[in-house]
Amino acid sequence: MTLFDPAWIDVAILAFMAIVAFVVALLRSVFASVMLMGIFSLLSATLFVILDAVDVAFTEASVGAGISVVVFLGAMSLIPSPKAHGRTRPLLGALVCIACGALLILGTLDMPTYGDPQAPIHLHVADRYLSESLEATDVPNVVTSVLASYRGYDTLGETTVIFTAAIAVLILIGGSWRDGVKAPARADKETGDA
Amino acid sequence: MISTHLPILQVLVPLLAAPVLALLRGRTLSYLVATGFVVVAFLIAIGLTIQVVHTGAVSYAIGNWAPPLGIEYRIDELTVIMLLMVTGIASAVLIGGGQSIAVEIPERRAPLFFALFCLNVAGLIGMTVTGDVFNLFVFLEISSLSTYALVAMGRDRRALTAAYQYLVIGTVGATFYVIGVGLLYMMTGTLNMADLTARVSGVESTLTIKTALAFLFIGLGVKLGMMPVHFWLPNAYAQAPSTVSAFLAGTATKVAVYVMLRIVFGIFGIGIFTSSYLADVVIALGIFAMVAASVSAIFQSDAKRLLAYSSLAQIGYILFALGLATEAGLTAAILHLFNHGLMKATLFLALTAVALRLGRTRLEDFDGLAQAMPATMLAFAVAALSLVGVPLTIGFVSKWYLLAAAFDRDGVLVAAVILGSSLLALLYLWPLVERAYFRKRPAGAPEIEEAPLALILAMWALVAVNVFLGVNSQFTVNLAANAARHLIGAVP
Amino acid sequence: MHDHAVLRVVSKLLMPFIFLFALYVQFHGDFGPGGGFQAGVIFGAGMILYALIFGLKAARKVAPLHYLRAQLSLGVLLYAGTGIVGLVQGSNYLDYSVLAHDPAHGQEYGIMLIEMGVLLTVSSAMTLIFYLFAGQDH
Amino acid sequence: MEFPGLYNYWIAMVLMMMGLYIVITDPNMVKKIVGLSIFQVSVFVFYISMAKVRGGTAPILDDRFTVYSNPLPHVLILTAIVVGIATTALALALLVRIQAAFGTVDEEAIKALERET
Amino acid sequence: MTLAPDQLLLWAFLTPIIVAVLVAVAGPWRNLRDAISVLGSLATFGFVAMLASEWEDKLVSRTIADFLPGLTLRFSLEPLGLLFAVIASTLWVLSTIYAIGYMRANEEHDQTRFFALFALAIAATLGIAFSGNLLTLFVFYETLTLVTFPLVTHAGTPEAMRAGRTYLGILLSTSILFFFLAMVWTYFEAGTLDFIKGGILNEETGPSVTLVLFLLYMFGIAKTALMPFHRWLPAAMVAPTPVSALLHAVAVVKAGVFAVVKVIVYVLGVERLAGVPGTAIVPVVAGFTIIAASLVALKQANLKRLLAYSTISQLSYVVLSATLLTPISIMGAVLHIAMHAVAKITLFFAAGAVYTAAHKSEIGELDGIGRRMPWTMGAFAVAALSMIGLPPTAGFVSKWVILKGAFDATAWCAVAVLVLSTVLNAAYFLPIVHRAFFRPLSAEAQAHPHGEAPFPSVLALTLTALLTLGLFFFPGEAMKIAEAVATGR
Repeated sequence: MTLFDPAWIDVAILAFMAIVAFVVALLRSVFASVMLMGIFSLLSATLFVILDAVDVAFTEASVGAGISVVVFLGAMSLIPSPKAHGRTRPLLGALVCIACGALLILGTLDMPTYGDPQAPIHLHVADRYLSESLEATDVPNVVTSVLASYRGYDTLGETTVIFTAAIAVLILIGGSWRDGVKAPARADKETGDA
Repeated sequence: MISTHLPILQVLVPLLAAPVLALLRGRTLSYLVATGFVVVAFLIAIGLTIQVVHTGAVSYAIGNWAPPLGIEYRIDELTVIMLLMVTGIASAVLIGGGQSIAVEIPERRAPLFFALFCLNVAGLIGMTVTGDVFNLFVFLEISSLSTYALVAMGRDRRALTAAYQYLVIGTVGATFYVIGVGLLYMMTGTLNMADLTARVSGVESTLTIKTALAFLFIGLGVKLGMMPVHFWLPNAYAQAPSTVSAFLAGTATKVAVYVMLRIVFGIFGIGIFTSSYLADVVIALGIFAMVAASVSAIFQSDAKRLLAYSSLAQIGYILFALGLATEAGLTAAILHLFNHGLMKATLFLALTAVALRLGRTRLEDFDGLAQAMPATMLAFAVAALSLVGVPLTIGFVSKWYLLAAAFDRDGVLVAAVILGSSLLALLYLWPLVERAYFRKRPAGAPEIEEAPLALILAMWALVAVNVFLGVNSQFTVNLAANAARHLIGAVP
Repeated sequence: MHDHAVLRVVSKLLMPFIFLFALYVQFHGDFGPGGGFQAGVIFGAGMILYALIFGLKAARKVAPLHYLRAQLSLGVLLYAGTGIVGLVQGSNYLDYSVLAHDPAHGQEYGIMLIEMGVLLTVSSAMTLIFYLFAGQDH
Repeated sequence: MEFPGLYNYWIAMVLMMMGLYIVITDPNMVKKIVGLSIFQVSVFVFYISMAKVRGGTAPILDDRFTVYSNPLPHVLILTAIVVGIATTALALALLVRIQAAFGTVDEEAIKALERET
Repeated sequence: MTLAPDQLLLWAFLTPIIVAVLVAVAGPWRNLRDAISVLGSLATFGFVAMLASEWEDKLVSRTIADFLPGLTLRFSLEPLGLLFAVIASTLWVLSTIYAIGYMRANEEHDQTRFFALFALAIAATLGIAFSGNLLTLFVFYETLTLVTFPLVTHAGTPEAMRAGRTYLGILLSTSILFFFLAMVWTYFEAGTLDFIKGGILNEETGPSVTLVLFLLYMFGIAKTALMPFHRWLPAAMVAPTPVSALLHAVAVVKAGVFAVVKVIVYVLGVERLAGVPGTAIVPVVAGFTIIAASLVALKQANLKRLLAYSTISQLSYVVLSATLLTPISIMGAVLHIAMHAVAKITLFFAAGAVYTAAHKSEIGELDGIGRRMPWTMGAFAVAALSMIGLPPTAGFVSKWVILKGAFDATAWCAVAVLVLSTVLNAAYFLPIVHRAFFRPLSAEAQAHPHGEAPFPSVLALTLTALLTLGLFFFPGEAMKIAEAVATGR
């Protein structure tokens, strides 16, 4: 391992991401958290480029750092920032997270190492995509051919997910939902239970 | 010719209903369209059942890409049980719930509501038929997202927080599932279930594969309402619109259990399940749930919440049977999966009728209801007795197999716990029946009439199936036993 | 923001390029990074930018809500419909090989069509979601 | 174990848990969604790290290269990103409604309000 | 009409169900409705009688449904079941007649519901009697509990509801917790639940498991009202008297002891049980129940409650005798099921008749009532003699055999219990008879003149009293059946 091992870049970016995540956890300001979340996404997009996932990087940059932040800001313009408040169940949360993280790290010690070309993941299906897809689909971008053809059904599902989300947002805050706000308030008293 | 494409049509029909519905205006039209699509889906499920019973498991390669390259649909006995249940209950809920939806959902949102409902159905079916672990995640999200929105449609403002709570924990659960899939993929290089089955056995001894199992288990545990990660469930069931509660209670958690069966037994196999102590954990969680949730149910003041806790307890039974990891246990788990879905859907449909007429479902609202709504309350009473495990209903069949499975492995004590918990079921359900039948309507209570005919028909259709399969359980028991045998035999 | 002349002019100039870029991403997806989803997001971002600069009202004139809603559905229908063509042609669902004489060409057509469907749904969904959040009166 | 061994994975796992920690403990419901996003993005990082092959390039076939990274996780994560933004949008829409109904998005305050009714 | 025996079985079972449906339909026309009840009960009696006359040694059976794979809902006829069916169907005819008089005279509400459920209860009872395996028995046992619950709570008062909850709570919880558990366990051990002479357990089942199963059955079948699970029986006395009469002298309680004998003879096996140490616990508990219930009965001021405790005590005779595990004692148990039924129903009929005619339910109010209601109190006296076990009544016959069985088993404690309880029985029954016939009417009673109860009621109770006497003089058929059960033909 040399100082100039390209792997350092990954680790550096990941370290940056960790710092950002840590700051987000500490921050009280929701607005700043959202901005940092955008930066987090952007950092991850950079990392994805380094890790050869250009399509994912492109998408993460436009969605995570772009649309997502815009939607957050749009929502936050309707939701006033509340005052500072202590954490709920900080100990329990920490315990759960540490246990989960420990399980995850200790449980994966015998995983194939990073970048190992002989890992099973690269040998079975993926290998066939790389060798067969050009002939079968005439599309040199394997990600596209897998996305749209081999696993095109997943992508139909993905489109349906977006469709679902749009419909859901529409039904929740579309049209004249405010007219309905008063009615539930009355229903409240009738059906209230502890 | 069309019969070879039934597997994909099973998902496509409700899935395509959604964009069509989103283009429509008006309540009546969208109601009819949605109901039509869902009923067609039910008919397809029946066709598939006939196909599977006659010719055995069916495989369908989407895009004509041979698995594991492409995504495969795989339908066997276990799958058709779930398909029948999901589409059947969806049909019953839509057919019966028209009037209730009309009251609870504003006219302008009706088409979108039905679109979400169909998406939910499509998502659950997609989870059921798929033979690909990642495709499963996609459909899980379709059903989850639509569920969150549907729950939020409840009339009380607490429906919103219930939906939010469900969204957060549901997303965490789904992400855990994705982590598990990642680890699994890392070790095997494939996402196809059948292929995974073959390849997991090669890396069975690695820690990573066990960690993968743990994460898949927790992720699905959240979705199926496993105690102690259950807390979204009572709120969601209690606050959602009545028809949505009826549908969810009958299907959503059941499909999650089904997926767990598929993954734990279909992919990992009993060896890993039992050697990693997970089996014991599952048994313990199951027993904990059947006792703790039943006790909680006794103290509820709202019937919907009460039934929600009862669901948690019943899921405890299923988990327990699943944890036994024997053929008898799996048979019992699968049977109860189906049977409980049927019973709970009936009970919630009855509550839909009550909510429609009274606007609420508190326990005291049941006083004297049997006089005003005799057909509804009789259906409720039969389903309640079934849940307790009274003979000649499917509840008894379930209980019989559960006990037999318990005897097979753990002996008398556990069997006694199961029976004790079914007594608790009596304790929390009986007050409702007693109030309905043996109390008078409070003075000054508004005059109410019987539930609409469609709703009664839907309820009684489920009750009829309940009693028929309770007296003559060959069909379901054989399907379940075959399915269990296949699951057990999946990995030698 | 719509009283800043500079912003208005610059964004008006930028707008065609954004949509052009979206189309490039859409059709270049076969050869490089990109595809229907990314293009849809860029399309949506373009609309959002337009709405931010010229106001929601103006944006809604360009792309009314009910139009977006229709487009949202049409995208899914186009995607699923492409799959059904394969079914009707006697193959399995989502098999594009039957779309042309040469299976590989069929695949290409199929991929193009479904990416179009993705574009329609994603762009309208993004715009729609932004509209709804931005369009709430406080 | 040769560097970088499993470091990438480990850091990604730590990132996941930081996201999860925010989800569990932050009382602000908007912030929880931020945490959820961080959690999910970290999982994406984990997946994409799995896909990397040492010395490989992006999986766009070209005569100049012979070693490519694994395209399949990329495809999966593209889907997952979409699911993520869909969830976020839905959650925020819910929060807008919650704000309107309760006048706050603070978990504790809402619990208190719910107990009152 | 020539029906094959298995068809007769089915028809005997189906007739009450049809009656229930018809009664529900004919509800508004009460004469028609009551006529249907009577005719239906006669038809059922006819079918059972035909069965009895045609029945030979060969087993008649009929599968109704494939309930669970390997386990069917099946009817089959054997001597004990036949005896029980004969008792139930005979007494159903009489109690229907009686109930018509009672319900009309007391202007009870919801009579249609009452008669429909009454018929269903008989259907369930016949289901128990005919059951060909333990599962079928269990199914109808539970059905009987559920069907009779609305009858018990017929009054609908808070008090009745409380009593109903006790009734349902004890019966359901014991049957689910113990009976069901024992049944599944048995199935697990034996692989079958069919009733087979000598039992179905195989050699692999050890004595300790057998003992646990035995205890689970004995306490799980709480319809025997063995202490400490007896409280449902006095609680159920809030029901209208015809219900108490039929259900708590015949159907429900007899279903309990019937099931106990069935289990001992056909599931666990008498001989196997005799070889298991520790089974003596049950006769001890039964003996305790006999004495304790009799002592409680002594203190009762309410006539129906007294009868309830008397029933508890008498049921334990059957359990005691059956669990002594000798052929003669089994025979005694079987006989006592029949003999106690006719006498006890007479007593309940009489109590109800007194309530209908004089509106009296407390023992202290019965002074001189025998002179105003000679038929009723005469029948009462006959039945009381039977309870004590004195000739010339049916009770003497069964008690004699039970005593013989106890001697046979050299169970001296049991003999002592029997003797002591006879004394106690006399101590609480004879004063009532004495009071009714030999004390003068109270001043308050003289101010309210009344005669006998309505004719149907008096007719019914006279007939049952005659039956009580008749079974003393002609016990042959009953003896034959009991012997068949005990000796295993």
